[in-house]
Amino acid sequence: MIIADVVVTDVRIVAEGTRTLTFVSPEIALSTLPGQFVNIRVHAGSDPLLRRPFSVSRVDGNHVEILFNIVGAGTDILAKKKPGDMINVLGPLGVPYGIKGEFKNALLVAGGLGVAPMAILTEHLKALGKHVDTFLGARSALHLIVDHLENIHVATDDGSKGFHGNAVRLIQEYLKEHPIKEVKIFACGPTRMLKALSAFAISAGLECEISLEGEMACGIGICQGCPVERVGGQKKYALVCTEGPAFHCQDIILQDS
Amino acid sequence: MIIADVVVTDVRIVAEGTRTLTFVSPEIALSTLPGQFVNIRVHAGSDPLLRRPFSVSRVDGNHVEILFNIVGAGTDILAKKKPGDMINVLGPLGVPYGIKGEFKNALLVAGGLGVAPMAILTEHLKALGKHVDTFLGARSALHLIVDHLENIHVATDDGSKGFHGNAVRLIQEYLKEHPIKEVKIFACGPTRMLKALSAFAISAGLECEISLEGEMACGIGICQGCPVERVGGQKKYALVCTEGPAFHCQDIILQDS
Amino acid sequence: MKNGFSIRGVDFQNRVFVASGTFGYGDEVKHLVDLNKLGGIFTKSLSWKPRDGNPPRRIVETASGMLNSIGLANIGVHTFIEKRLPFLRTLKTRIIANIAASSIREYGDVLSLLDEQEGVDGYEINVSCPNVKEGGLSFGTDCAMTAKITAELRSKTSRPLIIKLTPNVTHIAEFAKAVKGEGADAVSVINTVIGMAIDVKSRKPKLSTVTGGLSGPAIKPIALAKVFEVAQSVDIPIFGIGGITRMEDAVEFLMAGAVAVQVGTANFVDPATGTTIAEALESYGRQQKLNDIGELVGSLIVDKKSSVLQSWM
Amino acid sequence: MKNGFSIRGVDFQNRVFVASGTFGYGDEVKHLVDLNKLGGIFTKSLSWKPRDGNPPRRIVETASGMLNSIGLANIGVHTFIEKRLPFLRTLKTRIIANIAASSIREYGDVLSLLDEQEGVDGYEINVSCPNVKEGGLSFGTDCAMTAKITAELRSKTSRPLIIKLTPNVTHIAEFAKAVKGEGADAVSVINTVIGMAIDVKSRKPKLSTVTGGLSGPAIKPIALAKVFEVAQSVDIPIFGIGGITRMEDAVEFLMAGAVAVQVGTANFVDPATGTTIAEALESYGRQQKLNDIGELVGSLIVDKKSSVLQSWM
Ligand SMILES: Cc1cc2nc3c(=O)[nH]c(=O)nc-3n(C[C@H](O)[C@H](O)[C@H](O)COP(=O)(O)OP(=O)(O)OC[C@H]3O[C@@H](n4cnc5c(N)ncnc54)[C@H](O)[C@@H]3O)c2cc1C
Ligand SMILES: Cc1cc2nc3c(=O)[nH]c(=O)nc-3n(C[C@H](O)[C@H](O)[C@H](O)COP(=O)(O)OP(=O)(O)OC[C@H]3O[C@@H](n4cnc5c(N)ncnc54)[C@H](O)[C@@H]3O)c2cc1C
Ligand SMILES: Cc1cc2nc3c(=O)[nH]c(=O)nc-3n(C[C@H](O)[C@H](O)[C@H](O)COP(=O)(O)O)c2cc1C
Ligand SMILES: Cc1cc2nc3c(=O)[nH]c(=O)nc-3n(C[C@H](O)[C@H](O)[C@H](O)COP(=O)(O)O)c2cc1C
Ligand code: FES
Ligand code: FES
Repeated sequence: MIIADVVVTDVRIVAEGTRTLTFVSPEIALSTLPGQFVNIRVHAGSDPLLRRPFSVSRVDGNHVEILFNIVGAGTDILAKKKPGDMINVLGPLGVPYGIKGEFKNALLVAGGLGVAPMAILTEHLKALGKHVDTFLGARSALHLIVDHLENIHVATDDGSKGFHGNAVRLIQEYLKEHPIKEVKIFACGPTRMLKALSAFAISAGLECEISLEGEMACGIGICQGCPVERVGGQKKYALVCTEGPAFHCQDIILQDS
Repeated sequence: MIIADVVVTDVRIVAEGTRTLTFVSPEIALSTLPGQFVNIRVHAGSDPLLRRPFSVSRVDGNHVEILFNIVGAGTDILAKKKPGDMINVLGPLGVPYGIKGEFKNALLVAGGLGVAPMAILTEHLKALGKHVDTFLGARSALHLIVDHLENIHVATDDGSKGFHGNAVRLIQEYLKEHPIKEVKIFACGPTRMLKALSAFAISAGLECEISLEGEMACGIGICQGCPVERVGGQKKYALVCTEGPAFHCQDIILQDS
Repeated sequence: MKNGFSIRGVDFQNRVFVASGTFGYGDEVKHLVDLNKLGGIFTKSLSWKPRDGNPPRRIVETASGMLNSIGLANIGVHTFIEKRLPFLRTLKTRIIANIAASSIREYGDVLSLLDEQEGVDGYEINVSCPNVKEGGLSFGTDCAMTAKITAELRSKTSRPLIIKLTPNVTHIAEFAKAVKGEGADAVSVINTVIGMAIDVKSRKPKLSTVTGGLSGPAIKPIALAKVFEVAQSVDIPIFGIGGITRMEDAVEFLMAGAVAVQVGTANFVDPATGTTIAEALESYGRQQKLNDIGELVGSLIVDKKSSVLQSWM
Repeated sequence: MKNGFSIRGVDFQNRVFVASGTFGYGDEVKHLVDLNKLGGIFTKSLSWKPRDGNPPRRIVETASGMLNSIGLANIGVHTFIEKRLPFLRTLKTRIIANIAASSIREYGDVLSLLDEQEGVDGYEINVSCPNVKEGGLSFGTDCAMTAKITAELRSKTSRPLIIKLTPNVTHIAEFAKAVKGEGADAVSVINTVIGMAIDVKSRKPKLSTVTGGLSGPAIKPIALAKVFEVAQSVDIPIFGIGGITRMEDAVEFLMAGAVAVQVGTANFVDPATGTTIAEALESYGRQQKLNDIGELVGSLIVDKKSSVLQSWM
């Protein structure tokens, strides 16, 4: 984990409303594992005040890439960065997805920008010899991001491409038709999707890790600001930033939001 | 007086640390008189919160130019504007210099960025057939801004160009050697300079208008935030934004700052 | 859809007002703003005699806010009546005269004089003023004194009487309760928060009066909590004030329990903020399919569990 | 140049500390920050038993600030002693244990247990906690109660006892006076300011507890005014806290009368803020040719006239 000013090398639009931002950091590039995130200070000013967390979406040499939509002041400032601008980055942070298990078939499920960690995850899974299938849900064909992914199955809300519906329904349909074994699901996306997927995975007895989002003040465990309710155990809450963002779906209770 | 989003057409460095910013506004270009200012909202965010006041330095067709140094968050944001960016401008504001008097010889005295209103002032004075001499004080030769000015006499703090000293001393020396009549002085610059110049002008019996700076919240007379002490009269204070920024030097009492 | 509301029989055409001291006497900005689109204008505080106000420096920008120490510079109630009221009378919006004073008697005198004038639709009482009799301690931090001013003024007018509360107290709801008890028709929540800034170079306070009043977006969370506190414990109409710059801010205040809002500091950035919000609020109401913007007032959904959660900090 | 100072015989190597609840127990950031460069670490509030804290959502960003409603989630004093104190003991900086409790008795129990441990250099008492006996009303807004806690704890320890005051009261100086009277060695000024934010879409409060504590640059002017108020009327060492992000902010607090400062929210943006400020403050002192950074404390030059200026708002 480092904290450093880094140089932005590229900001580009990759799908309707979605951008990638690439920066140079040998340390972060070298040490990031799939599912980990970086906490970015978008400017030196005091409003917006806090850092913004983003999953590392891909690593290429010394270059680290994140994927984002403009949803507020912080991402708006990020979108305006130009090659050569500096940003301050803290990372890599958080507990990565568990990719070293016994399973053979990795099923990646991403809703919307939940696709962010899937490229780096795919790369690491393949390096371990896992077979990867990817189930992408997007609002429409224009919102799809498919770069560096494997065996892509698409669902769109408006039916403009692939399955007309969401990614959870898509993977359910898929597994009905392809009863594969030694499976592990890796998911990221809106809470509602993760809830539905968790319910399915638990009922189907499938191993499933989900990556959570949640407001964070620090990203490093010093503010206690990012609790998620745990199942059983002594402690009622886990911290998303240091005990997640990747959790086994049966270990936590997702709130309605 | 209008309030409008306008397009920036140019930002450039014109001297050590000093930039001009040019924007397009037919209304402001048409109606601005010398000594008036515009109040600029440098971004849409809430920090920095308030507008920033700048003298109009020149008008060229529909184009309006201001001159500034980076001294804080607001000017830092302005300096980063690119052609095509929008800013929100309120203006023109304030009471202009009185240029229509009987005098024949206009003596312009500017210290540092006090040179800002001198180009537009020169243009208007010349249109009225006045003879213009300009006394510029700057930190060094590198800090001098001389564009669109007439009959320039230079003083620098470090003696790197012209008279070694300040603009007030320079004009005093000049008037000793050139006892011209029907004179009016127009000045802008740091408070300390304006104080010294006012003392000189009053003792020498010369008509003299000075343009003041002072923190402003609104620039349009609704906050009462910008008082300057008046000499005599019923009201103790005048508002710099609506009763100035140009004042006859004998009408106000400058505070030490 | 219904936009307006009324207090003590006086109708207001919508729920977005401009706050005292942040809009002059209205005429300063008449070329920039369609004043008739406002719910009403709260005038700069008026005292019996004109007041010069405090020496410079009066204004300091702070993080997402500003400090002011204007010292209630104002033209005095007589000049107001003679020079400013005639213009204000021509407007199709409500005029609430804000009154400041250094004694209970002065409050009464200013109000009584205004009460003889047409075109003044009500009063807002600025109690964040030093009580000369008590060595300059603020009336507004003394609950009994605030109640006493209210009682005194209530006896002098049948027009709407709004008491503007200061946030610089431990339990603002007690003050609201007290002034309601004395017949106030509404409260304005909040005036500025005491603050201070230092110029490190000169080692001097930035404001000539050392401390001043903090306003702007920085205080919005504080103001909202104060409005909520009052709304939860006292049944009195509340004008919500503090850091409002956008329509969504206004909606937050309404949901927390304000019947209307006042826009303050944002006027310095754009004097049309109030009218912009008024229009946006109307569109929002239509889009939400409301019959009355008033349906938003106090509409905050508070989970029962939250009230038993311990508010450790 | 002298950097340090002492309270009740305990030396602190410099005047820049990290605030309770904003730095964990120190070890979370040991790879990012040279902890030995701090004047000291105020731990997260410790209660007798571990506390889960409040349900999400606990954090809301606001204009130049943030609201929190952590609910004092902490590992409890026993686990602290067992698991965290050993690491903290190895540091060359001072450790002040911050204590939170829901009864006077709990405060005493936690303090007494800590008082048996080596490596705890003093106590900061968080009185912004709900008093269970009084139906959850905060201890810290009740002056007599705050004094009582102080007296009780004073009798139990000879280590430095620092009372952390809440800004959510009318006259904070009265609280400082009261705790000084009961033997407190210092006060910390300020804890967070009560605030609130609403999610307009869902019509719900953003925080699970409805209201929370506002911190960050937005509150700096408020904190500075509170420090100044205490410094003007009570002769007691003050730890200045609130919105400090830069060396200049720290200097403002010292000039206003704080003997030292605590960096809070800024740690979330950069946990090295405290050490950066400590270093910058030392350079500043040298550049100003001070013999002792302490020369800055209370060095504000206040024009005599300002004190008679009326603070109308
Ligand atoms: C572990 C983690 C990984 C993430 N990865 C990505 C990613 O790869 N791509 C991406 O686009 N977004 C990601 N997010 C969400 C992203 O952090 C927010 O979209 C972003 O902070 C919004 O900032 P803003 O200023 O534009 O929006 P605003 O709404 O103005 O932000 C206001 C505040 O709310 C917080 N916030 C707003 N939305 C979210 C959210 N969805 N999750 C957490 N905090 C939020 C912000 O951090 C900020 O503190 C991730 C969040 C977490 C916690
Ligand atoms: C009538 C008038 C005309 C001006 N004309 C020019 C000009 O032509 N060129 C130019 O460079 N500057 C001019 N100034 C000063 C200019 O407004 C400030 O330099 C600018 O506001 C600084 O903003 P900042 O955010 O960069 O600095 P910061 O120091 O961060 O600003 C903080 C606050 O202080 C105020 N402030 C800071 N310095 C000054 C100052 N010198 N005068 C008034 N307010 C100040 C800002 O407006 C802001 O509210 C003028 C000021 C006035 C009142
Ligand atoms: C410069 C300035 C002057 C003010 N003058 C007055 C006043 O004369 N009377 C009054 O009751 N409130 C006055 N206020 C307080 C505002 O009406 C309002 O209550 C406060 O600023 C909070 O709202 P805001 O954050 O929207 O500004 C003034 C505020 C400012 C910033
Ligand atoms: C997330 C968070 C948690 C906090 N937890 C505690 C705490 O446990 N005990 C305490 O006394 N103060 C706590 N505080 C208050 C801070 O110590 C500090 O007094 C306050 O945040 C103001 O300083 P700042 O503006 O620099 O953050 C907490 C503040 C924040 C933001
Ligand atoms: S974000 Fe601060 S503890 Fe997780
Ligand atoms: S700046 Fe507001 S009155 Fe002059």
